[in-house]
Amino acid sequence: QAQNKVNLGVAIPAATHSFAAGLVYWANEAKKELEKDPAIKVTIKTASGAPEQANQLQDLVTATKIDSLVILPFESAALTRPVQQVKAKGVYVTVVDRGLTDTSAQDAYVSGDNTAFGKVPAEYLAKFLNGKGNIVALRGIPTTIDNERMDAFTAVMKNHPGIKILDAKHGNWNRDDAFKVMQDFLTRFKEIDAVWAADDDMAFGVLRAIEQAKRKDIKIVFGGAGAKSMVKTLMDGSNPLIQANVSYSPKFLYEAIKMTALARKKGEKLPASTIVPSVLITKQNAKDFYFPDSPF
Amino acid sequence: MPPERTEPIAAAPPSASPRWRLPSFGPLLGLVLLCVVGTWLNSEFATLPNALNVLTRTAFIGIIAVGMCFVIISGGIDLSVGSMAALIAGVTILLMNKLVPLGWPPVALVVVGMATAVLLGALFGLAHGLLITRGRIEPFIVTLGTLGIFRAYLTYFADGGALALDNDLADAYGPVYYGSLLGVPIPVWVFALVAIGGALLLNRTAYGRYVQAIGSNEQVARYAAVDVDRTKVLTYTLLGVCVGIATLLYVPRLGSASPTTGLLWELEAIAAVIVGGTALRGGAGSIGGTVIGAILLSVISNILNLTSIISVYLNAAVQGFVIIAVAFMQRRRP
Amino acid sequence: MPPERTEPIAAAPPSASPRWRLPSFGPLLGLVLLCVVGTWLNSEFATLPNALNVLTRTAFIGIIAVGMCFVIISGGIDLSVGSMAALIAGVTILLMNKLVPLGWPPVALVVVGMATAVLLGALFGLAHGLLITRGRIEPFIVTLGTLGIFRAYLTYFADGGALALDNDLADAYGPVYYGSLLGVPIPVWVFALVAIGGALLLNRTAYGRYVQAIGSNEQVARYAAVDVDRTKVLTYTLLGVCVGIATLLYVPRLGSASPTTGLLWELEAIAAVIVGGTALRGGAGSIGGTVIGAILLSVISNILNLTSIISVYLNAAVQGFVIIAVAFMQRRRP
Amino acid sequence: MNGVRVELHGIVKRFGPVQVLHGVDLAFEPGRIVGLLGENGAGKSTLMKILAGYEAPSEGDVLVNARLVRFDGPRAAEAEGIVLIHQEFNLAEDLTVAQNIFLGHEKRRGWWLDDTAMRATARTVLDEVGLHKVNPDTRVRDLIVAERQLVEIAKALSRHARVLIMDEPTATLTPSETGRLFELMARLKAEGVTVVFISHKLDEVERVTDEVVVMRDGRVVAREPTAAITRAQMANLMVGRELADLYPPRHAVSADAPVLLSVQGLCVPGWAEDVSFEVRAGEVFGFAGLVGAGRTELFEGLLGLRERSARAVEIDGRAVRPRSPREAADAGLTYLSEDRKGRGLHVRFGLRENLTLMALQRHANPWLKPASEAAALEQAVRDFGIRTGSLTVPAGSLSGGNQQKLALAKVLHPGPRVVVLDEPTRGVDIGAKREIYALIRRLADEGRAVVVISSELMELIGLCHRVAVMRAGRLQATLSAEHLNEQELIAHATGTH
Ligand SMILES: Nc1ncnc2c1ncn2[C@@H]1O[C@H](COP(=O)(O)OP(=O)(O)OP(=O)(O)O)[C@@H](O)[C@H]1O
Ligand SMILES: Nc1ncnc2c1ncn2[C@@H]1O[C@H](COP(=O)(O)OP(=O)(O)OP(=O)(O)O)[C@@H](O)[C@H]1O
Ligand SMILES: O[C@@H]1[C@@H](O)[C@H](O)OC[C@H]1O
Ligand SMILES: [Mg+2]
Ligand SMILES: [Mg+2]
Repeated sequence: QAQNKVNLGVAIPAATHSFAAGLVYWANEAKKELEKDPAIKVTIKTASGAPEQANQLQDLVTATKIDSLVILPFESAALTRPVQQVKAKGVYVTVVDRGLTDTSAQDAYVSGDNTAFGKVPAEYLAKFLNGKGNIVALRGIPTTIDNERMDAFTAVMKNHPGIKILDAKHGNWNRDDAFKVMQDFLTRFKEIDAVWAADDDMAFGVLRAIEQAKRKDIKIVFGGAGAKSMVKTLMDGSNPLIQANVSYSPKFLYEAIKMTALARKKGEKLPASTIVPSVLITKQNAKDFYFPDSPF
Repeated sequence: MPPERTEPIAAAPPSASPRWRLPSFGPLLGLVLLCVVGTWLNSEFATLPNALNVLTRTAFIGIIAVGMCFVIISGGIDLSVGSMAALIAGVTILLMNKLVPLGWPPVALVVVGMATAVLLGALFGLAHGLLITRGRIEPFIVTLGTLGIFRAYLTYFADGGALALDNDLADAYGPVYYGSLLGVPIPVWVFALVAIGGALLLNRTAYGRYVQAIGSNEQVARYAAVDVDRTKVLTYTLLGVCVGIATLLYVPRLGSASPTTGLLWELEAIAAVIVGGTALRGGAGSIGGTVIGAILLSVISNILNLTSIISVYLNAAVQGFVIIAVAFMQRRRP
Repeated sequence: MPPERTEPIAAAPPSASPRWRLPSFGPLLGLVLLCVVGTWLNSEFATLPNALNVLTRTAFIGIIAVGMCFVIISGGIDLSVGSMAALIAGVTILLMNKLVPLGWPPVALVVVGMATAVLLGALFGLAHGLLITRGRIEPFIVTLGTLGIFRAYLTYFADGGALALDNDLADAYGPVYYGSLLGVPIPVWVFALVAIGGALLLNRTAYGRYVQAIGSNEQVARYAAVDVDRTKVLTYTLLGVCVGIATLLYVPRLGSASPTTGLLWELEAIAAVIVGGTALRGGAGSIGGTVIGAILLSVISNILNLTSIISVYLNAAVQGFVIIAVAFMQRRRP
Repeated sequence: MNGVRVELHGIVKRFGPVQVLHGVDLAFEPGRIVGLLGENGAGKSTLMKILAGYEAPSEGDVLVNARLVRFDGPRAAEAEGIVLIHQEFNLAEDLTVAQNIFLGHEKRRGWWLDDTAMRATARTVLDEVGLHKVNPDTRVRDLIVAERQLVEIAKALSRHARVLIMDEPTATLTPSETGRLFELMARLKAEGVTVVFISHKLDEVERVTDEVVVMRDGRVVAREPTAAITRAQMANLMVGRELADLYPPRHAVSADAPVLLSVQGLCVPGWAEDVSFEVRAGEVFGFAGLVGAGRTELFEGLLGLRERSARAVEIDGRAVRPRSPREAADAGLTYLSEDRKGRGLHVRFGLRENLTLMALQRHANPWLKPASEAAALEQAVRDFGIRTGSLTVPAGSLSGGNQQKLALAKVLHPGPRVVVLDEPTRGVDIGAKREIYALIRRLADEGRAVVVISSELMELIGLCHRVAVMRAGRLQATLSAEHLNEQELIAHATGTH
């Protein structure tokens, strides 16, 4: 079988919070492993904005002369054209997580499941509360994925008229912002049964705010994405408020890079779409989602 | 010419005594109005716990803003404070965690950590001051540079993720943020002390006088044998110390530091100073105004969190409108 | 008057005439050094395609920086340009998408969109100018306020997500960013035109002289019968137009606008101006320096993209060090 | 108190390629008042800045009591008792009067500033210079020019100088303030202080000094006991040739000359009340008054720079209501401010940029024509006798008097029909003064209306067809040429008529 040389570029958002740090970590893991093979070269670029990522794509093509690209677009719509340009130059493109608005610009798509990211906690909480209770929600940075998650969450809750979403505000996937928002939720609502913090970083801030206010009405805090420390808490059962989580591991990037590199080396194609499901994490399966070396 | 004819020179138009100048009217009025609106929108707003929450979370920015007020009055600027806070938090956490195996009592480690925070702040501020005076580089550029440098190093140390404080340490350190004295949270006390200290320093010491003189007219200050370079270095160092103090209060809150820690604090701190009535061009300003400015900015987002009358997407717009409106109330005379 | 009293005027020393001041030496030297390093690190750096790539992507910030240069020289500041660009992009996209059902040829829609972008920019700039002059509010506060307002409204229009340009329109609009003329990409042409126009305006028109006069000493300018308010309003409007032009080039590139569009562009644009040797306090400055400053900032990240010798976490640190180093080379004389 | 003897030996000063002092030797004995005279740009201020530690000499030595000293700044000179009162003010505008007086010399009690003591001392020195009603807590920003000058003097007094250098302290003062200052100088002299007095007002020099030193082109050309020399001789020594009559002959204004400026019932709240006057083409109209009479503010109000109201204002026959100097200039009126540094010139700009700023359109088509601007500058340098080493220096590096000439050239550049000159000869040497008088006369003869606000009564008397006297914001009297004399003017100005 033909053994091609592979010059692969990886373009991902910069490590501005834990999840993104996980991406960087997994990308470097994949690079380490793949580059044991002298025929494979991996170049990783991180961007702190859509235009910067578009610039990096140009530079990867023009100067680094990549033949394959794995990209987690900073933003779906904004990167669609730049990726199209890359593909037009004959580069094989795998898109991860945030799909392009025009799928013809990609060769393969490996994704997390943002709908499940909102649906799984909604269903869990509905069941946990027996269809009755008050929930407050903390959303991420205003983005398409945040919208997908929120929509999935509220869609489930429509079926549970006894559950009331008191309010949902943006905690921006940030511990500090989540802390403040939660403090004010606690001031404002005297009866809260459950909190959905759509990211574990935010769940962290929420827990601190609850602790400080010494509030006993809240029975559960549901985070998201399966951050290392939260999975650990779950495993140890060390915080009664943390009972479940939903997986959304940055490790899918690692899979995507490896799959792409190996397939390219063999001259094969990837399946057009691979979905890495988001599943419920509980004390039972927690250890499968625990990666102590990753920053996430 | 007959000197006995001299008319006494008429007094200049009544001018407010600047020595203990009250925080100017505009921001105070703005704050009061805002509080009225807040109470009207949600009765929980006017409760003591909420007030203490707001004051406590204002403490970080407020303390930094006090230091920033000096820098701005001296005619300078510091864009790096948010990144500096993040790096100080990160290094402090790393260090404390590293010292755990020594088996010292946690409280001792916490004290070491707190001292480190202040020391680091002072060192970073000193570096700014020296680059600006000896290096003769614009403050804007120096601190734009270190803005990137500080945050990059934190990200590097944290491997892009979060640096979390060891659990036992976090427990020992917690009271510094969560504890109270006479019913008032520790950060509020510290904020008050820093503000009072700042006001005394600015208005009652030669150093404070020199800061104002330099900002008003550097050449005049130089001619008056004010040691301009030394005063500036001190001013940036002082701001660094304020950042250190803010950080040592911040660390116990979440017990962690990440690349998003302190993001945009520089803008908030500068905004607090300017909303508080200090002019960006320097020369004069008030610590009282700065404190009110900082509180005012927190209160806006507190009110937004306590209500849902407006799309969450528009929060920033409301803040923008309020800031402009407050500034309009205290606008300069023609 | 008796001319015989006049002393002969000594031959003018090699003059520091500010009219056609060359971009000062520091940034230029910095840029050249950086290019040498770049070539040495990666031979692809010094190729024409790479150079054109860099210039093309500098165009947005560069064009905004030209407008910003006027505002800073006049003694003002505009923090809102990034948010303004985002909102303009969003509204333009919304409008163009809305017009699709009319069945006009895509090119016509694109022209409408481009005109809208410039017009909106001018309107926003005008609003800033009026708030600052008539409203007598500090530019820092006005534009800090609109920074929040613009971005909030974009987020609102985009429902928190992204606004994407209709596909057919995107195809029709694409050439504005991706097309070339005589081998040079359109955005580079536009950038060059804006820069040349800006330089002429600043150095060769009465308006440009007034801008410098106001920044140097507003009071003196007012007494010298300069229409200070009008000039300022014009200056902010001009910056708005520059933002509009930058945006109309930006839209075809990424074909979308979202709450993160244009984030921190204000800092980049101001940095380009200041790195280019214009003082933040106003009064004098150079468009040439600004252009070099903008290119220099892009080149740093280009070089970082072309090499992997440094942890990605430290990119921002490298940028910080380079900025400070460049500033050091052109530091003020004591 | 024991005095000090200071000596300057072979002082040379160069600014880049331009040499402005050529080996000056000079000694000052304690307990004497020495007048330092010289044309604008002769090097007086530069020499004194060297003596007081503000500038370092390029060559030469400074000796105090026969001891060689090297000042690394004004503070070092102050330690030797040498204090300079600047020609251009040296005050931080955001600070208060008391804060400025003690800047760098704060009184302390332990760590803290002793503001009470400083305010009290400030009060005393302010009283000494006659600023009885100025509160030490007033910000300098809120003071008028003459008050700032007096604060500068008060500040110097508080330093207990043994050598006190006054660089044109009376340029903005009216006769009564000047008289008080002279009493003060006499007292200091009696205490053994050396006073160096720089002034272009030769009558004052004659009145107050013991001897005069005359400089020309960076050299000392004469030193004489004041009693041994006449004013005319002083002038001749400065200029290097005979000076004819100071004031050009007055031509009568014809009764049917059009009224170019008509002001009816102008009020500037807090400053001027119900002021009405008319100025005809060809007329020079003066404004006299004490410091604080409101003359400056009256015209700032007229220009729209202050809140004001008026029944009617006509410029060049058209009813106008200027809201800014721009609109006034469009209507044909320009104004020269008394505050050269704060309102008159862009000190960091070049001479050319300053000169053409008020009439830039004339040099644009629409592009600015540098050649045309340069030609205008050469013309102005010739017409106004601006002395400068080079045409490309920033305006701030001109000597004080030459800055004044540039400022004057600037407001006349647009060719206004009506021109208001506030202290037009402030800091200008006697030779140049004569030329400015001739210029004012020529402007009038060309059919313009000229308003001159001046603290120098002789100037108003010598120059004007009519003089209006203001007191406490009101027009007290308007005297025509035949009734003009000092006693009359002072009587109206002080309200003792
Ligand atoms: N910083 C400077 N740079 C260049 N030239 C200077 C500078 N300062 C003074 N000069 C020049 O030195 C000469 C002497 O100036 P100086 O101010 O001493 O004159 P002066 O005798 O005080 O005049 P005036 O009566 O107008 O105040 C002038 O030609 C002036 O332009
Ligand atoms: N009617 C008034 N009542 C009280 N104070 C007055 C009045 N008019 C003027 N003043 C005082 O006089 C000062 C204003 O002086 P102004 O500049 O108007 O005087 P001027 O006539 O222009 O004098 P000059 O130009 O000679 O300094 C202010 O300090 C002001 O407080
Ligand atoms: O950064 C985001 C992460 O925090 C969230 O949980 O999932 C999506 C990511 O892009
Ligand atoms: Mg002088
Ligand atoms: Mg006056």
